[in-house]
Amino acid sequence: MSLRPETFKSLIKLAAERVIASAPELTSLDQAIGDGDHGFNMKRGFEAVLGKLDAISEQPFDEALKTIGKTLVMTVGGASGPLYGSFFLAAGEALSHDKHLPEDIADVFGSGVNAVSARGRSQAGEKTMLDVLVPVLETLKNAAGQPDLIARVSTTAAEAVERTAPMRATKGRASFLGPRSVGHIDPGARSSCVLVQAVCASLEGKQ
Amino acid sequence: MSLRPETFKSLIKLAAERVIASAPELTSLDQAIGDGDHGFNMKRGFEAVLGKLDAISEQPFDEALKTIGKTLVMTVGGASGPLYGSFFLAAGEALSHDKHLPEDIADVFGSGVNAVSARGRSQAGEKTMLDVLVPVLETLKNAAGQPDLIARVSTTAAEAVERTAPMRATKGRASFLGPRSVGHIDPGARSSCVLVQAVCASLEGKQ
Amino acid sequence: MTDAVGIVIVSHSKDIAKGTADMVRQMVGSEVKVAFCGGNPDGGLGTSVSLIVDAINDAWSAKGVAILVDLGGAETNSEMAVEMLEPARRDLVVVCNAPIVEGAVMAATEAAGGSSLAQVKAVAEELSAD
Amino acid sequence: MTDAVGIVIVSHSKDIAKGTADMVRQMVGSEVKVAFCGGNPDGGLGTSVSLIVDAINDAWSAKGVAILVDLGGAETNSEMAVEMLEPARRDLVVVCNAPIVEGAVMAATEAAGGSSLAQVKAVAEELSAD
Ligand SMILES: Nc1ncnc2c1ncn2[C@@H]1O[C@H](COP(=O)(O)OP(=O)(O)O)[C@@H](O)[C@H]1O
Ligand SMILES: Nc1ncnc2c1ncn2[C@@H]1O[C@H](COP(=O)(O)OP(=O)(O)O)[C@@H](O)[C@H]1O
Ligand SMILES: [Mg+2]
Ligand SMILES: [Mg+2]
Ligand SMILES: [Mg+2]
Ligand SMILES: [Mg+2]
Repeated sequence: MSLRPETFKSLIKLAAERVIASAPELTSLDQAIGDGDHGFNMKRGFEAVLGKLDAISEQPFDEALKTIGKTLVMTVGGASGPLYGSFFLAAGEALSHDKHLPEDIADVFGSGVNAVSARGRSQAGEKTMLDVLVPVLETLKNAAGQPDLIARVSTTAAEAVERTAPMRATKGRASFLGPRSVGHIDPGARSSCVLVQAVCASLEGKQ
Repeated sequence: MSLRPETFKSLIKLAAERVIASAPELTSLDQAIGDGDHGFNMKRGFEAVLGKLDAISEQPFDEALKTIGKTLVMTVGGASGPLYGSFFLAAGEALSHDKHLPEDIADVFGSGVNAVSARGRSQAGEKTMLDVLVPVLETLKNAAGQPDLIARVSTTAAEAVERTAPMRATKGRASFLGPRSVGHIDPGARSSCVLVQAVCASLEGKQ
Repeated sequence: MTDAVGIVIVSHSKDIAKGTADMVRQMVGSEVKVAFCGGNPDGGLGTSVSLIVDAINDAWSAKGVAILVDLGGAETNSEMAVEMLEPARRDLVVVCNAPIVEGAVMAATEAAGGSSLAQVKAVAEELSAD
Repeated sequence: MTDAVGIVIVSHSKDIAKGTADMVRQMVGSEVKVAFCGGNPDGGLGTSVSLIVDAINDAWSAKGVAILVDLGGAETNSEMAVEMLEPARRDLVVVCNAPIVEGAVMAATEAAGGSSLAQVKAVAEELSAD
């Protein structure tokens, strides 16, 4: 089994559309503990990705992921831009080095997560997108090869978002709020969940 | 002997005119170790004083000095504004409290110097206007009652300006330059000298 | 709104002052009163005591006002402006020893949480080396 | 001019970036190359990697370039921009951990004295608490 170009294209398309559709929610989450632009930022970035979708889907997967990464870096305009950008750039780079989809998904995703952590000088537990990305990576490793892998990844992402609410932010703008960041879901965690679940939905064919 | 209102008026007028005339020099000194606005700042302040000269010269001396101080505070626009402003406000305040000109000149001038030092959290030796004001105060005390007091004050001021050149600035913008502030005369020291010498010239009748 | 310490931004540059106020407002919305001024009385780079006095009065809150300044002259002129306020207001205004942009964002975020003037000042000043 | 480290100012706000550049230029004249950018790709508050790349290239000096940033995203985007430079330039660019306005003035004044990139960065960072 190998990932087909059409599957890849519709997967990117769905992910972008879902992020764009969730912009109002992301913005309102960022209004509570940040500067209220995460929705606009992600929308700008993924609209740019959609604009290049045809070109992207003609590239080999590794190049396609790097193009997405570079596009996000160049268009998002918030801290999340270089973070998500680095994720896709590193994931593409992993594919350029003997990794293949779908079988090496955990390794490829792991490269992306490491890149976010390095770029953000952050780790899970700091109330950021990593609090979704890291648990998702764990599930990708632990449930590899299981028939319900996709469903478990989706559930993991949803649960991980909720677990950011009681956390106190120590990275990003929300960290300015100190203890008052507690009680709110992190906007970047939510956007990561939207992306991950869109990929799951696309792969399961329930678009 | 007591200071006559006409003498006071022509003294203020000459001081203001001389500062305004020295604006290009003050600006070029401030270009070397600051932001190059000291001439503009002092000119703006003393033009405002000149604009109120008639009103000022109808006030009692204490009120007149306070009006000058307040005018400088409101119009200079640089660090020197509140510093010179505080000098005149405090000198006026001293006159409101049983001090008289010319006999208490050292006390009145001393009140002004203390106010500069308090406002600027600074003292002599830091390459500022205080490096002229403090030596002038010393001469006012030491040579009080001497026939050549005025000449000695004038010489003190001129020499004190030159002594700021080898100093390293630790207050004001020039302090950003660290060791590179050495070798340049402090602009505020120069403007203090211009003011002091204008008063001396006016009192000696050599306008 | 009246429950939050007010924030005043005093820069040598009106652009910096305005941009900082924009960033602060993006972070705290209208929960905190923010006023700004910049430029000398001629509109060039510098500060103006009378504009600072006006800004303090604009951002006035019963909980007090925290002023953020950039370089030396802005601080000296702000301290002078505080002394020119009506006596009852003077003790409720502090000039923070903090970087202007970063300090203003920190101070405003803290103020939005309902903190006291002393807390707002302390949080802004955590950013400062001296 | 080519003997001085270049200065790049990256703020979320174009106004802050411009005002900071004005203040820097008033202090150091044209002895030091200064470039600035601010705003996200739509012109709102934020930063733009491609504008940062352009600013670095505009302020380019053989002695290197010091970047001053305001809050988190500006730093992350600046670091990203450095990595997007042609390889020979990357090691000659540093992002200073310093307050944007005060740090830029300090850095530029130090650069005007002919100091090295490391010295310029160190002087700017003296202002920072962490
Ligand atoms: N250092 C970091 N490491 C990981 N994620 C971060 C970091 N800083 C911010 N984030 C994520 O980015 C999100 C905010 O993105 P966004 O609002 O687009 O940028 P900005 O904070 O610049 O306005 C946060 O909710 C958080 O998940
Ligand atoms: N803290 C201080 N104490 C005493 N004098 C000072 C202080 N700071 C600055 N000055 C004086 O002010 C002068 C600079 O004034 P000016 O150029 O008008 O203001 P700015 O530095 O705000 O541009 C300096 O040359 C110095 O003499
Ligand atoms: Mg945001
Ligand atoms: Mg933002
Ligand atoms: Mg000056
Ligand atoms: Mg000035």
